[in-house]
Amino acid sequence: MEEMKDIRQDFYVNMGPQHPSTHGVLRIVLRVEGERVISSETVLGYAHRGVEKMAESKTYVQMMPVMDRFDYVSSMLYEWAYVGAMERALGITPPERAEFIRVIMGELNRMASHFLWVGAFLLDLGAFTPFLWVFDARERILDMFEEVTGQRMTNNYFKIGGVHYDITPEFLKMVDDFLKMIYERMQDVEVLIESIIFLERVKDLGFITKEDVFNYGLTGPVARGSGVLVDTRKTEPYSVYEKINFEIPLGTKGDCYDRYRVRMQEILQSAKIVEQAVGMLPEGPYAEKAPKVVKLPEGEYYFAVESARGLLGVYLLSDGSTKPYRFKLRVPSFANLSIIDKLLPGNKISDVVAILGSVDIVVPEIDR
Amino acid sequence: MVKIPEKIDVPYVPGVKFAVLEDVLNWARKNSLWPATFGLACCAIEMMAAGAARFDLDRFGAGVFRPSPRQADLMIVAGTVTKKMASRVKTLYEQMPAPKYVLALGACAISGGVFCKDAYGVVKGVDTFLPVDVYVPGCPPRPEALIYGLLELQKKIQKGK
Amino acid sequence: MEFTGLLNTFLGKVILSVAGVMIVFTFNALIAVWLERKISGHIQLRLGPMEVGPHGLLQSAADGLKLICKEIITPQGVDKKLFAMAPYMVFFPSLLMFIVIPFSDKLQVQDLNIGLLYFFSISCIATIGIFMAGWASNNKYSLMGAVRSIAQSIAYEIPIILSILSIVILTQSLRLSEIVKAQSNMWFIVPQFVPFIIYLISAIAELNRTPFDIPEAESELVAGFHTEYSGMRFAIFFMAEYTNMFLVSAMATTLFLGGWNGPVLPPVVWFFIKTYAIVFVIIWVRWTFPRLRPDQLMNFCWKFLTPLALINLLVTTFILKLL
Amino acid sequence: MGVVSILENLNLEKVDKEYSKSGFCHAFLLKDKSEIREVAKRFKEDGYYLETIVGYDKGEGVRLVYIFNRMDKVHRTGIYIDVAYFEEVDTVSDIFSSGIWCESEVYDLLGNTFKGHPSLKRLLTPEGLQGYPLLKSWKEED
Repeated sequence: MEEMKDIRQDFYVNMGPQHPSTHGVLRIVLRVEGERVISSETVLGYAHRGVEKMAESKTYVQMMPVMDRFDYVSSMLYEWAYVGAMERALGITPPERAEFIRVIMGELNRMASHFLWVGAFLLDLGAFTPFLWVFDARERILDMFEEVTGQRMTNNYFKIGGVHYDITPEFLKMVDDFLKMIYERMQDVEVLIESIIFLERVKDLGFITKEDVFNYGLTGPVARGSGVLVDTRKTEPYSVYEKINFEIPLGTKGDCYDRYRVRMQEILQSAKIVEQAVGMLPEGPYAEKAPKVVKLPEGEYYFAVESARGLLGVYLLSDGSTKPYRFKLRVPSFANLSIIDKLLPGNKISDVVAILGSVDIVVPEIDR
Repeated sequence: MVKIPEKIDVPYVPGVKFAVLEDVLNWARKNSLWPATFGLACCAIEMMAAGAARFDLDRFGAGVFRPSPRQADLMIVAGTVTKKMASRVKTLYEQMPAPKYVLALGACAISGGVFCKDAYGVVKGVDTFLPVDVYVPGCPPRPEALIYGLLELQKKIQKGK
Repeated sequence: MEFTGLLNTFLGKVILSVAGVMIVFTFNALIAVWLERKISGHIQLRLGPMEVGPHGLLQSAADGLKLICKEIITPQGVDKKLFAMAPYMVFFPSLLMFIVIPFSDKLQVQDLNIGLLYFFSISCIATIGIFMAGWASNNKYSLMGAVRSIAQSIAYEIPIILSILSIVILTQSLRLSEIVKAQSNMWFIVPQFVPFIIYLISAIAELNRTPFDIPEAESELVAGFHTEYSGMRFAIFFMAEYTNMFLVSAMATTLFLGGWNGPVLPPVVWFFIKTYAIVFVIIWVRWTFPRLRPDQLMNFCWKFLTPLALINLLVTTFILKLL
Repeated sequence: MGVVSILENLNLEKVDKEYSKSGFCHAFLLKDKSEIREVAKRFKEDGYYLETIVGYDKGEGVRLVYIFNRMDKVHRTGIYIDVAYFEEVDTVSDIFSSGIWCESEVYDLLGNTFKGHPSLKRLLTPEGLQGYPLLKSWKEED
């Protein structure tokens, strides 16, 4: 009897470019058997704007506002990387006060990004209320940004040699109120989030081993969730991070719950950093005299910063003119997402959503 | 032959609102615009902020974000429409049932925004392939701007688009 | 006078009861939707509908009217007859269930002697409607939503029946008015608290509401079994869900909270107060918990709820034998 | 320093880089392109990870910059290799899995194919885009 051909067709499910829980326009084609995922293939490019080609026909200063539009949730950290690369090339060191202002703004931006992540993560698991509770805390941070930089999200606040405007006393008062409020607000949010259903849905899911971290070049909370201590603020201290003491929260098992716990503790760590930075804020100028026409001397310049998602590097190659010869971004989400095709097979469809949420990606940052 | 007057002038009686059926239907359409969750880039975060606690879209009945385009009647194009995504946006628009409206949120949706000059992957404005009703400028526009755009759309619907 | 004569003729009773059911049904559809959006708003630190009427009262009217005049799309590759019939298959059972609900001692459409059995057997038909919707709309997400809803509804039928069985043992009858009369001095929630909890949990599961809303899980299956439905067809699914919510809490009041027994106020008012208290609890649960995974949901039902209901049944009969 | 000891008896030409000026601790120009896999293996054994691959059009060919780095302390090392346009390069994706997407991106934007790459495809650019955008000769046609 000739061998029965396997007539079962493969059932492809398209978590398509428009899907409530892909955090933007990412498409994952899942080969599915019933509820279980057999294999998955990620399709990128739906938010590809071709900015690296655009950068080659724009001057250094014209590219400044575009830097906020990659990872719009932690936009000031992107500005920091770009400005840091140019300051390294021109040999300009910003004054002490500007450095502390940058640390305050960067850490507030990291908290805002983690707030948005926690809300979106719970939204993927089906709970709507934590999203709005956490967004309320994020709105307070956006008010502070608006107070100083004039813009809520894409603030274009850093410049070569410092920052555009000085911190106002009103801003410092807002920061103090926020820091007083944030600690018990995090307790409320945790009590609301950590219900038994959440723990069941998130524990022992999407394991990332230490070996994977090195193999896939993962950085940020995704790597720290597996216990690998990688944080550009410690390994490659830039600006005034040596003067501030803070620890790096580490996970143990590397499952979705550890990544969640790492990010929640990072919010409290960033609050501690902001507290110390506001305490140590010196008087003095907030910006260095920067050249009108920015011409980087010939050569390669690279500056890495710890963005909310991992190591963010800006690579500038200049041929001495006012326009970069080559501009490249080393994006943390690009590396962090590459492990998805290894994590997803074997899980159920509702787990796919949880794992993708725990890896915390921003799609326009990946597609550039 | 009785000459039918051009415009039926309805005597104003306080308290009693003469509602031609169309007005009632427009009032209903205006007050329950269900947006499709359709975030592309930065403006999606401001749309979420508009739907969140502080600038609540639900006050105007527009807070029910329907995931499937079949049940939505307002498409807020929030973010950069890239060439690879343009065909998908068009299919989504076609999947929405009639009386549907499009609100172009942000400079990228209106004219390609920051990327309009040299970025090869960006479609310069969503109105090149979609009929847009309301343009909300800004990069990203504030949640209040989105709500103002929504109110303008409601006025437009009330007048009968 | 011929007016009262008309009342006790058969035709008069039919017309009156149909009118009564229609009034309660539309009143509930408007109020429950408004209630859900306002309660979810206030739970989430925001206001909910405010602009449409005073405090958004006309909001659900606007939604309903808009949905009526939206274009009804029948996608191309769809099984036309099933696709059109599915929403009505889900909607009519909830209307039929109104017959046995004892709003007060006099206000009951038909006091069947097998009222309880009738109620729960009719409530299973909705699941067939959901499966028809999922299968007919030729869409991967809908199919998965439909398959999940079948598994969930069948699983949660068992604990719901077992939990009300202990009530039937106490009252020795399936007639709802007798069950309510038996609770005049002590509500059944006191001796039967565990079945009340089991009933509430499996009722939420029957309604496909969070934390058991895996058939139309927004974040996974786009919109589950009603992804392809638009306009009035989707509105019928929407109304069926809120009517079922009212009916399930009405049955909970009748069985556990002593129906229309209450000290001062007229019985009907007591009935509605208790029902909408349980509706509030169901809405409250929806906006606090995340969603369960399908296999966890099944384990929870088969390995925890059903054994617990059986044990309770055993304990009740044992105590009854002792007394 | 560890790096120099790892890469001995490979014909590399050291490019002097000063960290505070350029962000690179070390940089080497690899003359023999086929040795890139050997370099990647040695870096992998010593606990480095492949941060990224930068490719740019040098005018008469394409230069690929493989950036390796450590996770505990910064040791950013750039390995340059010069290849002709559309030339085939040995892949490192079976050594560093992060290479799979980095190399697909280089292929997508610059046109260089990679021998032994599991799934070489155009990653980011829209379907039907002719040519390779990051080459200087490429012009946006519409």
